[in-house]
Amino acid sequence: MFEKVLIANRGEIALRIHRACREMGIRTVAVHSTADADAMHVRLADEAVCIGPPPSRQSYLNVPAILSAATIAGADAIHPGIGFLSENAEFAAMVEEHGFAFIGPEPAHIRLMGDKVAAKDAARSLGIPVVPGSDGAIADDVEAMDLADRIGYPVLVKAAAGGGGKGMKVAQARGEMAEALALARAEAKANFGNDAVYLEKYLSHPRHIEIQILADAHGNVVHLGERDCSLQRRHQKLLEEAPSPALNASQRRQIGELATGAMRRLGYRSAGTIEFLYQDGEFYFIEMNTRLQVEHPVSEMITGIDLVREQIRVATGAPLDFRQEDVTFTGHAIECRINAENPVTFAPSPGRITDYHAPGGLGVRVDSALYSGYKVPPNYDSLIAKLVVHGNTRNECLMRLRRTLEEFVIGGVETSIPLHRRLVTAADFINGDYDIRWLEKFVQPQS
Amino acid sequence: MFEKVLIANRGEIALRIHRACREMGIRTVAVHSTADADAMHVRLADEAVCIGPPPSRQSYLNVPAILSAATIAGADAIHPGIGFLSENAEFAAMVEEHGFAFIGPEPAHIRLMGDKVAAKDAARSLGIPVVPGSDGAIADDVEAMDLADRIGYPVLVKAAAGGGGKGMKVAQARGEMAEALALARAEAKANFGNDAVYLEKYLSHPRHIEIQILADAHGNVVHLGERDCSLQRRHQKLLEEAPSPALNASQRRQIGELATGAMRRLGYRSAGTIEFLYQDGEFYFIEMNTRLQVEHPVSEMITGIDLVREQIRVATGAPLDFRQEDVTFTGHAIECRINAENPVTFAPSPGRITDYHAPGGLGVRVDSALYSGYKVPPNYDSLIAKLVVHGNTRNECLMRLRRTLEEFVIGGVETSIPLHRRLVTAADFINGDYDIRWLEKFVQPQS
Amino acid sequence: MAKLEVDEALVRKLAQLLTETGLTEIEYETGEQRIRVNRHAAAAPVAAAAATAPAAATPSAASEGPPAGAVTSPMVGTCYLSSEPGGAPFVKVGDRVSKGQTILIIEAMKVMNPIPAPTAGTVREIAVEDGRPVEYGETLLVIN
Amino acid sequence: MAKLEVDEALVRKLAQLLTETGLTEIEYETGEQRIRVNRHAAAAPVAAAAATAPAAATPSAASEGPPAGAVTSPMVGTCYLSSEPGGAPFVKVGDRVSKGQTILIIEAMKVMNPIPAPTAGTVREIAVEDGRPVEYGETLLVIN
Repeated sequence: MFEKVLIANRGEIALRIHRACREMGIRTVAVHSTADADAMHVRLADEAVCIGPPPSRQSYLNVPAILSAATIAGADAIHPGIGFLSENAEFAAMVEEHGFAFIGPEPAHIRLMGDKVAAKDAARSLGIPVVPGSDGAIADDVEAMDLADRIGYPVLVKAAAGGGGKGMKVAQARGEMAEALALARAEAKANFGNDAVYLEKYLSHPRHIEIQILADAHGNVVHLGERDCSLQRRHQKLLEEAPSPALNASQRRQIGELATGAMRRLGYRSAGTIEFLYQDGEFYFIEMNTRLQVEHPVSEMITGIDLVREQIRVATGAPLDFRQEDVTFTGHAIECRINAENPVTFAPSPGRITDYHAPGGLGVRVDSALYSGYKVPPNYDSLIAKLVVHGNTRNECLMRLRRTLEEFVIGGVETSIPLHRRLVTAADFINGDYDIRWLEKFVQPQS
Repeated sequence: MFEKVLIANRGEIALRIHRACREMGIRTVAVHSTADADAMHVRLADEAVCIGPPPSRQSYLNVPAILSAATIAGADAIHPGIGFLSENAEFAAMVEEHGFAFIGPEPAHIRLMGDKVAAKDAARSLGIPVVPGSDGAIADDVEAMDLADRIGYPVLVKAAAGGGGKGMKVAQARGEMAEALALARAEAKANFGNDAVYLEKYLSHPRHIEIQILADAHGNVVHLGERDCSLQRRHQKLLEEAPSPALNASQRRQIGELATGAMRRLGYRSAGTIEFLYQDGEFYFIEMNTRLQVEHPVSEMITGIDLVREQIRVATGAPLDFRQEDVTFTGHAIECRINAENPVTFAPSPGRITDYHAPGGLGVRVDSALYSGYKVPPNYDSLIAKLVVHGNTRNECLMRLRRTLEEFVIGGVETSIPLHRRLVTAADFINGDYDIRWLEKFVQPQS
Repeated sequence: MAKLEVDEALVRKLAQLLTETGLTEIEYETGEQRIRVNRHAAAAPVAAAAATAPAAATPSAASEGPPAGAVTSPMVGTCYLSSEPGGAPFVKVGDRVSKGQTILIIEAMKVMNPIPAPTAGTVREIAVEDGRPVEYGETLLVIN
Repeated sequence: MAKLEVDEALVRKLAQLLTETGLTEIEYETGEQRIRVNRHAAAAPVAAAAATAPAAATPSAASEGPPAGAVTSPMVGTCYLSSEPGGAPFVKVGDRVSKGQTILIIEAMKVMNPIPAPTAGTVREIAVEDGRPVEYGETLLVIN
């Protein structure tokens, strides 16, 4: 077991990792920018090293500073947390070259999944379903229509050089193909100087469903079920739940087995998440995150498995001490991401916390590095707290969530709590009837 | 289901009941003394009624005031909480006479178990083992020695009119009986003017183990396993855990079945706790508490069952919606009672809370009505917070407890947190090797 | 639960009062209704009108003393200003009362409890309405 | 974990310093050791010397500015006062230095980084020891 772990991150996730270490009897080293000298994980850690000024590039992304801190503190291992260097394959490789253990996957797997095209190819070759479409630019309308017939309507015609929604047209049926192709080509030419287009199956109302994977260095792979993260605004998740209101046990087992089989073939190690779009009973690979996720607590709440502890254990080379059949799913869990931002305009709201009171009681977990008097720095992500609630049923969980949102007090900055309070009374949410586009409409100002 | 419940209590347990109500969609009425106008449950309740001045007799024990408050608020039911009127059979009867539901057992069962002699007789007749001994005063030495042979040494000779340890002698073997009887009689005569003595089996190193019962009005009775509450100082529990380090699964099932069988025969309704002394594999009935207990959260943490919710449900007449075979025990839970008192002298320490920061993260539950700026009134019990920690194993639970005790901040008053920090590093406690006398020695000032 | 109705005008009025008086908080509770307006912290939590989360160190109105000359309720119950429905009130604003004279009745647990004037004086204000519930310590009327 | 040893005399000394200076908190950290004494809140939590729980609104020493004329470390690393073990130090207290002159070396990731004097002046204090780790922003020496 490691004696001392350096936590190369900040905020609630640094505190999360510190807690797991303490509970394993491992000493912790906090590294921090000058803006975070008073952060809770810095105060609680066994040792703290200031590694640079507030800008992330000079501190939390400063590889030489972090490795130097690990050297002078005599750490055995480095946990990269979430964001920052957590999906930087070069960092992971350097950590290992300098003789520290990297608490995460092999650098090669980080690199593979970091390249969106290579990742999609890898997924396909590992047997993970991807969104069907043309492998590259299509030659002509005939080829396009033949392909569209095979993958089924509606289809999306997309500029190969595109982005930002330009050069994208939906064809609902064969009769619309000629026009869609012509318009997409024209927009592509006008916007990108290149009229090459490709085809993809169009998903009109997909959910974002992801599978949590945990693997050791000995070929053992388990999944901890899925998380439904469809409630997103500008690709930022706001609330996640497990299990998904859209899946049944057999679908869960099916996609779980598919994911664990693929990871076993890949030889993956550590925690990881395979993200899918899900519609009409079918899963389509989006990407794989080769790290812990912000929403990992909902999986922990329904399985009782401490993901950070397991990451640390497998990084020491220890085998997982449970098998898939030992993983049981109990009840329902929901996480609210509480950001320091205006709940209507989403403008960031850094500043000093004048009051902080987290809800308590049965089935309630709060992961937050806030305390009364703490100053939320303007330099980093606006996530300041995660409220995670468990109940024996989804309804019990929702009622508990509503109760805890009433109790949560964060004064001094604006937060997304009022938005969450509004969200938990929305009929569609209560019914579990939402897709990845639902939240964008919900947060639109009423006219 | 009830529309509105009046909570006839204060502090963390009033908040606990409020939370259960909110999660069931039930409106709450807080009643409070003038000293508690700023209490958290008063602030969170749907309605609040001031029922009297600070002394409990004029407020929380003031039956007419509480019933008047229930009338003017239009409550359907009254939850008595813990302490105060919770084991007052006359109050329970009056609540029902005034047309409110009493969230607790039938008044007759409260009355029965409130009378220590009648309770012991009832236990015996229900098949619950009691401490063996003479049924009343013994006639002479020969009778005493014959009886002692039957129940086995060591035995305790006790003054029938006694109390406070006076007129109590232990005989380790037959040879010590004559002297023990003579001394006990002499002390009894000198102290109480009555030399009648009786015999009881002497337990040299018992543990306090109690069984949590839950019963509905339809004859369904389940148990939620045991709690080990041996860590007591002056009969005040300081830390409780479940399961007990001293029991195995078969002993748990055996005592659980015995307790549920007895309660089924009694026709008991609602939550209740049967307390035992346990030594050398044998259980001996002490008393039954016909109410919720302070330490109920440890049972909730290992079973996932919300005891207050179930109390409310069965009070509406609903049947339990699970059977004994549906109750599963997962992992280990420990509760620390955090009191506003000096951790060495145990002198009460009321006052204003200058800082309050509860620990968070996986497996951590805090039940507390404190907040920064709250003033702990000097009029009531010193219990201000319950830290409840769950882990998959006892060791994981202990490590987590240690971590959370490091994080817990309560400023402005003295608390028992330093004592708990010391306790969780004590080898005997870590090994689960303690009885009901262990803590008294542990808290004795080192000379 | 029933749909929540918010009295916008009342909120605006209290907001203006905050400005005029320089107060940071006003809390007002009558029967089942409670309103609290606060201009202290930017993000003061208000979950629902009736479920106000605890704000640090802001004593509620209940912990402040009653006005001088106030007669406060010695019990929880229902307040009656006359001895029978529709009858003449025991006292009116401006009346002279002598010490010990019954000024109103509080019904608690079906018992009618006459409340005597604690001192002689003139009734300046009657703070309660006939048939309305009163809490312990609530001001009933003001005599001086 | 190793047994925690508390330097009682140090605690007493800092406690006296608090009294003498009127400070409310002193935090002191060297290498793996940290001590913080605080006379702000009656029950300031100290779990272990190295695991001090967060107390409200008490900024740590790290957030205060360095003294005037201080040269602070531009990186994390190990500080060397001479170019080779046992060699003559680059500077001594009392030395005149010119702007740009190497005053010490910080080793980070096996690279020796010479640290130049930011201004000309006299070395008033050398705040670090040879071979000791330094954090970003830590005062190395004082020149004026």
